[in-house]
Amino acid sequence: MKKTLQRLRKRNYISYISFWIIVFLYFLAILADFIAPYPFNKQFRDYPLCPPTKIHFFDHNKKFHLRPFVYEVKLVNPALNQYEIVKERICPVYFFVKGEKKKILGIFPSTRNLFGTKEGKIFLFGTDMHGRDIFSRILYGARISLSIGIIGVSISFFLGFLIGGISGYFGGKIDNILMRLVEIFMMFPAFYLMLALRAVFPLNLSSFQIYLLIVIILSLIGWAGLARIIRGMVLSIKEEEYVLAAKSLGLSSFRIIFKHIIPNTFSYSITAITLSIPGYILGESTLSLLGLGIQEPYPSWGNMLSVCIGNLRVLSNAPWMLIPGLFIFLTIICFNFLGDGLRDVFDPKNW
Amino acid sequence: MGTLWKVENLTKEFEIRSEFKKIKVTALKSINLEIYKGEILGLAGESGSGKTTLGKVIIRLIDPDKGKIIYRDIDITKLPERVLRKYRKNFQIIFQDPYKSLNPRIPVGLTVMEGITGNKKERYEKAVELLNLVGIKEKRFYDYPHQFSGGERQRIAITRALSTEPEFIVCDEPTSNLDVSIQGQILNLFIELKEKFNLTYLFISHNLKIIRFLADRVGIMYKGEIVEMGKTEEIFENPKHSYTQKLIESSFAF
Amino acid sequence: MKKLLNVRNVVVGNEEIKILREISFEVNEKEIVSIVGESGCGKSMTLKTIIKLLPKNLEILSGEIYFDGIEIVKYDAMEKIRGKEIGMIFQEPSSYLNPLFTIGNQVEEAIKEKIEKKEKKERVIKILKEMGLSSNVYYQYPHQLSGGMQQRAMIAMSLINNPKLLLADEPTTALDLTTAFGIIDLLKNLVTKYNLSIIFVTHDISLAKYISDKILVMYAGIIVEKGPSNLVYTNPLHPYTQKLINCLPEKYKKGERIKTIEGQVPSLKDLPEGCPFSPRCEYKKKICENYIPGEIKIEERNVRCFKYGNFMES
Amino acid sequence: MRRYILNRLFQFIPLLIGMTFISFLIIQISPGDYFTQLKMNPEISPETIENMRKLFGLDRPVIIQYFYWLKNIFTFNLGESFSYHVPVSFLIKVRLKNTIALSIFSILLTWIISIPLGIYGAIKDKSFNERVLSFFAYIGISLPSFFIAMLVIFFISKTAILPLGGTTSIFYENASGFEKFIDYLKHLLVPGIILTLSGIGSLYRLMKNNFLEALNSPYIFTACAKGIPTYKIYFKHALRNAINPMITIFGYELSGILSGAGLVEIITGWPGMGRLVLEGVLSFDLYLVMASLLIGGILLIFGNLLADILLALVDPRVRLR
Repeated sequence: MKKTLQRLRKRNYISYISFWIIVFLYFLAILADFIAPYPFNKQFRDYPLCPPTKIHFFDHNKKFHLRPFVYEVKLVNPALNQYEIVKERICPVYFFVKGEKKKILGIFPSTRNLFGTKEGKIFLFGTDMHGRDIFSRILYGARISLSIGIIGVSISFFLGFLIGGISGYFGGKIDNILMRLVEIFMMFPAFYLMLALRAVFPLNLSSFQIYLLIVIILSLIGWAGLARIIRGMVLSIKEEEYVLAAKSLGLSSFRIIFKHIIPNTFSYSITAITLSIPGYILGESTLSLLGLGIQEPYPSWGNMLSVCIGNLRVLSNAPWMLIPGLFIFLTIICFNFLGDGLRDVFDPKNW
Repeated sequence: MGTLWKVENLTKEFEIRSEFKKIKVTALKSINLEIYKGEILGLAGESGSGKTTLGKVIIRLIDPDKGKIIYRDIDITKLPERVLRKYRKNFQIIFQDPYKSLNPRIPVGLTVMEGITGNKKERYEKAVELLNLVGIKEKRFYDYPHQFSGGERQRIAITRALSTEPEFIVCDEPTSNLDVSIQGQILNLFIELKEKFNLTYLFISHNLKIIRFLADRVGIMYKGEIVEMGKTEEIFENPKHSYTQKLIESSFAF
Repeated sequence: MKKLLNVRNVVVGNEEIKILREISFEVNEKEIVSIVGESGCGKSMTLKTIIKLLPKNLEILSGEIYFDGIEIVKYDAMEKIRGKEIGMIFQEPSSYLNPLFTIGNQVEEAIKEKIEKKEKKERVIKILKEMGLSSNVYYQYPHQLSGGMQQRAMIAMSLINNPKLLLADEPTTALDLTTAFGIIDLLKNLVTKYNLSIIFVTHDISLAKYISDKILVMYAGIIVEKGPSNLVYTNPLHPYTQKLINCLPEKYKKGERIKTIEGQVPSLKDLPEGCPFSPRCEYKKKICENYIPGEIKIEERNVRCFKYGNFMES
Repeated sequence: MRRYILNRLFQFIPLLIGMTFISFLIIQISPGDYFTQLKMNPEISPETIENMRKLFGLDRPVIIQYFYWLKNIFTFNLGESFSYHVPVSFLIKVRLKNTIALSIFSILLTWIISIPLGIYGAIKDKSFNERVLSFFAYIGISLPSFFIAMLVIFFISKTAILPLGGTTSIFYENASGFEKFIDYLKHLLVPGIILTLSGIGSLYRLMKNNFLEALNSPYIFTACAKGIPTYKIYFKHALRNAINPMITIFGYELSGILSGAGLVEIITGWPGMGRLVLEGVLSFDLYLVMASLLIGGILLIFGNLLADILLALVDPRVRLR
């Protein structure tokens, strides 16, 4: 792991940075309770569609404040969602400020937040129509969007490895049948298949059920491609002369599979996994975006964007509503960079 | 000299699948062959003559369609892999391309150790000893295959084959990817090892000059059949089959 | 005999490595010259230098190449010479032929003169026949031909403009013995029929002796010995040539040990400072480790070795 | 050649059967059959329901039901939509046309743009311009298509240069044929551009890599050694060889395009199959959803077949063996 990172750093600095950005995003998601200044469902009825709060060091008298502060804002025109700052109300930003009661990681009870204000409100990315803090919702949404990527890919990879491995190692009729099955799954446009599978289940499910459902749907769609890749890999490695040589040394099939075949698929599969995670993140966002996935009030990056569909007024008056999309983009581009970098690094030719 | 291997009526067909149809290619057409203990049997022929397939089928890296393979009076044709594994240590193979025949992710020393039995220390010492024998120093024990030159890799592949203390080795064009100056070193090594370990070789090559230099007996293969077989000097001095004549003529024209 | 090609002190490489070092040789009209050596010694690179098709990271650093009155190193209209005056054939005809076009199309395209399509076709079919192929090959695609036929088609393609020089880069190595033999004889016959000179690259010194008038032996980017084929083969002067010939298994009887060259060909990235062969040479002296020997002329031959001349004592 | 195409057709039959079976299976696993919903509708008489039950063989064992369903499908009886109360086939016919128009439009546009860019990138490999292009390609690949759609809509809403939503303007009714066509095209433009933007990146990269690979091939060296002009080397030898793998991946690309089209349709309000499926899902209109899924699959099969035929036309190694 450490060696891989060092090589990554040397050969492909962008993917090295991408790796750390991804780690940082997961870190944010895990510690969302602590880092987010507000709970994801806390509605500030007086602040609908409030623009991002600016953080200042100088007040309007050009006086420098060592502790950064924000101004309190006031809704002046509810029809057009126009806000005005109240110049007199300077609200300093504090670290480890007291907030609502919650359990960090679901275990440690705490009332402290990483940062916040004692008076006034701090909305780093603005608020949505219900006056909920988008920054906090993005952090909580990251839990869903990012975890589905990992869990979904693990399940499909397990299926893909099993089916692709069996298909490649045994060959013949089994291979033929399994590969036809894979082709059938690949012959449906993924978007249609995703919606069709979703259609089987009722629309109103509990949020946990929906989460599971999304994972299952995405894995059902994703396994086929991975199975095909792994089958091809096993098929070619099986014929490699070093595998034949190991066989003629009289090694057991177990040893041949686990010492000679699987390690040689690792690098390739890690790359394939990395490059397919964006697909799962996109799948979840798409379903949630269309209102078929994670339901309000629970946030996911996808459903936070759903107000933007067909709602030109929101789009043009409150462009900060698009920020969750930027996070999806950032995550995907990092995974893409990382995948490309890993492909480079794992190639024995480049050692 | 006793008979080590006896092959009867060996036949193998391959299926090549194309978009339209399955094409059957006959790689081996009822081959009969005996290999005596302690000899070097040369197998010559052009590409596609089935010589490599024959080498692999004899030690059952590929299963034949028809025929019998008898090793020291044991019919191993139908033995399940589980049982065959006991015997596998007795016969080894060395491949043509030393760049493909070593696992790129395993240090060469460990590759050699895989074939040796005993406790860890014994295995290590034996591997070092064998590597020394072919001229690979102990300090390179944990190096990966890509850090070695072609000639060195072929030496390592030979060491791996020797590690199980075999009595028979199939050498499948072991020098044809090597430079002339390295080829000489490897051929010498084969001769030395044969004397030292009492080995029997099936030496497959398209290069008749090497076959004449090395082999006691020669089989000439053409389109899946052995068209002529006999003592090396006899074949080269007095080839009977027209294909053998043509082959020898074009090989020794220069 | 008229000189066709004259290569003078050519150095090829980049800041890091030198692939060819001070290469000098001549090719006369209607002559076959062989370049012999092991992999990575610069044989193919010499051909690519003459036709000026070096890989992007390499360039001709110094030296001159005169071809038929033109100085090629400074000449910048190579398209006029390539295919017209100098033809080239390769080791693996299957990958050097474009799989998507018919043989006819590919040969025809090489014709430089502006003539009518029908005339072009006739000319192509004529030359295909001269190479021992049927006229049907005109309509066929590369994958429908055997290796030997592909190589004949390649030769037809390179000779369609009646060039003066043919560069042959191991044209028989990938072929079967019996097929290769046919190609070699074809090439030998072409010399008189087409007034052609050939530079024939091979790793097989016996083949070189068989086909060529002159042999150049290369080692690590240097021509260590050059001279008439028979002399070089029967009485080699350079220690490397001697040992190379001594390596051949056909020189030995059964049961003998081959006298090998110990060690390995050095990698071009870390060449020894002096004579590149010195680490493997039994005659090595101090001077060999520090200086690269220059050419010394002995009995119609040029050798680069300190063994000759009076350097060894110093 | 004819044999090759017939063979490919023949190979698609088991695929097709498998696809119908999976579509059917999805209906089967869904809890309760859809008549449970129909029954709640007071407008439909119990007799009608009973008749439909018979028509679809729902009183028979599952496997028999499948064959009933299959038979109905081959007679283009895809069932009746319960939310629209019209045959599903009628709904699909209207929407399919729009989806195909959108897909073809964006495929053409994507290829027209990315092929020359790919060639340029390959020829100028590692230059500054190429690096900029590749950087943008990376961004294009990583931007979700719905996000691109939102950005484009945001831009359009600010400038209002193109119509948004639907296929026609208000004046459509009394416009001439040509005007109707132009109007349709105008409406097609926004979803078409969005789909193109989200597809260009990957296609550019593929084309660039293919062209680079072709340029590094031995036969290009031969062409150079023959002394033929550079433009001929690029546009005859390299281009032909670089295009072939592009045709092969066309099938996979098509899957992505249909999926992308579905989503873009929904976001931009283009009435295509994608929106139909979503409407079906939201109203639990299972037969509509499954029929759309099947049609989507069949479109893909046709796309793949087309790619196969095209490849055989341009590649003698496939055509003549």
